[in-house]
Amino acid sequence: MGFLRATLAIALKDLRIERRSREVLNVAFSFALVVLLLFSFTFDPSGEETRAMSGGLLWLVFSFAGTLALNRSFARETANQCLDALVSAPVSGAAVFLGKALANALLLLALELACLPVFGIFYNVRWSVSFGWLLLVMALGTWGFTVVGTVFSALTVNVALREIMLPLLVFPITVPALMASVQLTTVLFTGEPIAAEMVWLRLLFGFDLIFTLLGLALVEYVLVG
Amino acid sequence: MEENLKWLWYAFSLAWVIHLLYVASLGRREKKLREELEALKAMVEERGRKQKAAGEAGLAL
Amino acid sequence: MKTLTAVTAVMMVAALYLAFVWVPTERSMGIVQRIFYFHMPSFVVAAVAIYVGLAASIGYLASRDLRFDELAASSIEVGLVFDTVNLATGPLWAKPVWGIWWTWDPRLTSAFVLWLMFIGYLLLRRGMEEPGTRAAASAVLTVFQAVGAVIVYMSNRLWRTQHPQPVIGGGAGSGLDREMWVALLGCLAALLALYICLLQLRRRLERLRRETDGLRRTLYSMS
Amino acid sequence: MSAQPLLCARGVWKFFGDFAALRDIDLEIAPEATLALLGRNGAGKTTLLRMLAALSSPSRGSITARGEPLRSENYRRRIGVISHDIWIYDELTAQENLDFFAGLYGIRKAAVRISQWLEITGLARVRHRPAREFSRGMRQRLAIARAFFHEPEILLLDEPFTALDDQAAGLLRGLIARPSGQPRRTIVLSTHQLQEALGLATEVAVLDRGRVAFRGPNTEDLRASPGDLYKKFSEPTP
Repeated sequence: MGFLRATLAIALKDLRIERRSREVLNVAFSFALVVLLLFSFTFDPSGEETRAMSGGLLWLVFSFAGTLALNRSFARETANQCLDALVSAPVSGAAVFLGKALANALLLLALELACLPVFGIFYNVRWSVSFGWLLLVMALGTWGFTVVGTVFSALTVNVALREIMLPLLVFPITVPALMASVQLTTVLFTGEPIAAEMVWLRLLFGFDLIFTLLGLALVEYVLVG
Repeated sequence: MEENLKWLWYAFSLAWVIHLLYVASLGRREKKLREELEALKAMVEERGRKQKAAGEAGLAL
Repeated sequence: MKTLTAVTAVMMVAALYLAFVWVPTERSMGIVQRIFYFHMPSFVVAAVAIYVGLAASIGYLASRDLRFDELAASSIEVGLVFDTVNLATGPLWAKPVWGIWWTWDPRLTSAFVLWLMFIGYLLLRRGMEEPGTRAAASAVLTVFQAVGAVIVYMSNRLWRTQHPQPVIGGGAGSGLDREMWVALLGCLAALLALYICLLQLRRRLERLRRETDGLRRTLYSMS
Repeated sequence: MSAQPLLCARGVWKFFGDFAALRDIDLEIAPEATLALLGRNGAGKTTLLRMLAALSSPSRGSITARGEPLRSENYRRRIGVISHDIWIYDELTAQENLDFFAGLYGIRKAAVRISQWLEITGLARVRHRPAREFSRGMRQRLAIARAFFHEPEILLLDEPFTALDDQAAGLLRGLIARPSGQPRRTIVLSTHQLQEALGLATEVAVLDRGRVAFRGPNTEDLRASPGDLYKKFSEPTP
């Protein structure tokens, strides 16, 4: 019980700080808009092939903007060495990790939901057709990305050039999660039946499960010197 | 046939070049570290001698 | 170390003989197919290097003994060299046979992702100063990456079965003659010996680095 | 020592790579003792205190609190720490900071206690202002409230007075001394100021290059001629 309470306390704390400072959402959303603009130059946005690429585009935007959020996650704790306060407090490192991952995932989901309508307008994509499925895919994809990103955010917290290092480490390993999300999202946008793509949903689910468990098991080694 | 031999030659020499470059970089890094190590050893020794001298002077006072 | 180097040298010469003289030329692809005899074993050695790195990383987390960290870091750096050879020679084989340098087939993509992971690992180590935290961080990273590499390969296969691509090296491992197997295994053995050689050299470097780091800290503590 | 030791370090080493920051530390700390850790910069005081604060673990040897490992949540619930950094979130208000930590420490009826401590530290008036707006002294007092409000049995203070302004330092001194009648806390504090240590501590330990160079009670003799002690850590031992 104490574990869940601590997890929740840490997640709420992170979200409250974000609500105060808006240091992630404002920047990440603006950044997402810039990326959306840049994509319009790389191909004809009105063409039929847009649909076929839409999933890929969207997830590139999400993951680029996402690394901005992940970078801040543990960096936020270094200001007055608050990370020491968390490690020294009677909560397990796993709770710290899970709380932070939860806050990051919610933040990213909010960002993604804000991006969707803009994306729909700019690229003429009907994203609301099977919104329930889309939400599920977004939640699973975002969690996979976040859970790896949060562990790596803890790994790189004291590294020089952290901002560059984090995406370099996160992107290769999250290739499967991004691939699955892209595939599923494209299918949903083009209106094809999702039943044929269940294997990707299973892969996404497995990815999330494996790395959540690995994170919970290993984060203590990262946090305690 | 002649054409193909060229590619084999490229690939083979590239493999060797990569390995040789790596060994060279190992050698270079090791040399640098050894130099640094010698310098540090000398400095630690000198610092130790100074402190010892200072300690003895302090006792004499 | 000396005998190890000598044995490796002899094995390398034997492997060269096997791959370039002894084994008959493959009929459909011609002489260029001989690239295969050091292209493929390079990848196998890189894979071995990762799993040695993984085992050493787990060893470090269990024991907090920096000698494991030494082994992990060395093995992964040497693995990067072999993976680089594998990645560099691939296109030089693909070009004359299939007319293209590169294709995003699952094996190539995975090898490339793996290469990026190696690079990430080494850059992370470079960015960290304190040996203990560096060892812990890179050990955890290795576990994540080793698991990740397997999933990357699986998902790539899934992706490419849905998006047909020109097949590269599809029959490479399947239809080998007995002589080809002998040459392949001979080359693999030689490259494994080379791996062990390089690993020893790299570990010596890491030990030296540790000694230097320790001495520097001693010096700072004296001032 | 008559009482069963509260904290017990046995053969503790801490390595940073090949460099030993702590060498074979044996240390027992009795309940209700105030131990001053003395030593020059780099002697290992902070390293030892960080270990006692469960922030790092020994490379060799063990530290236990009544037989329990220091990473146990039970032990961590009983310690209060003041380090070089204040461990406060600048974006949160004074109240929110303490609320957050109360959540982590699983304190019931936290509101009353938090109000008490905001009063004690003189921050009640600004409890709903973010810590970012506070002066240095106010931030330090908030750090004191954060370290004390869960009523820790063990206090770990790393150079507590060096960074504090007069008001905060006075407050902390009062809290350490504690009026008679109340149960005393166990305190480990590091300092490089001898007089200050002798004024507060019941026990003194001198660290020199990671070793315990001197360990003993803070007696009249020691206070009468602190020069001997001073020599132990201000001058290099060959």
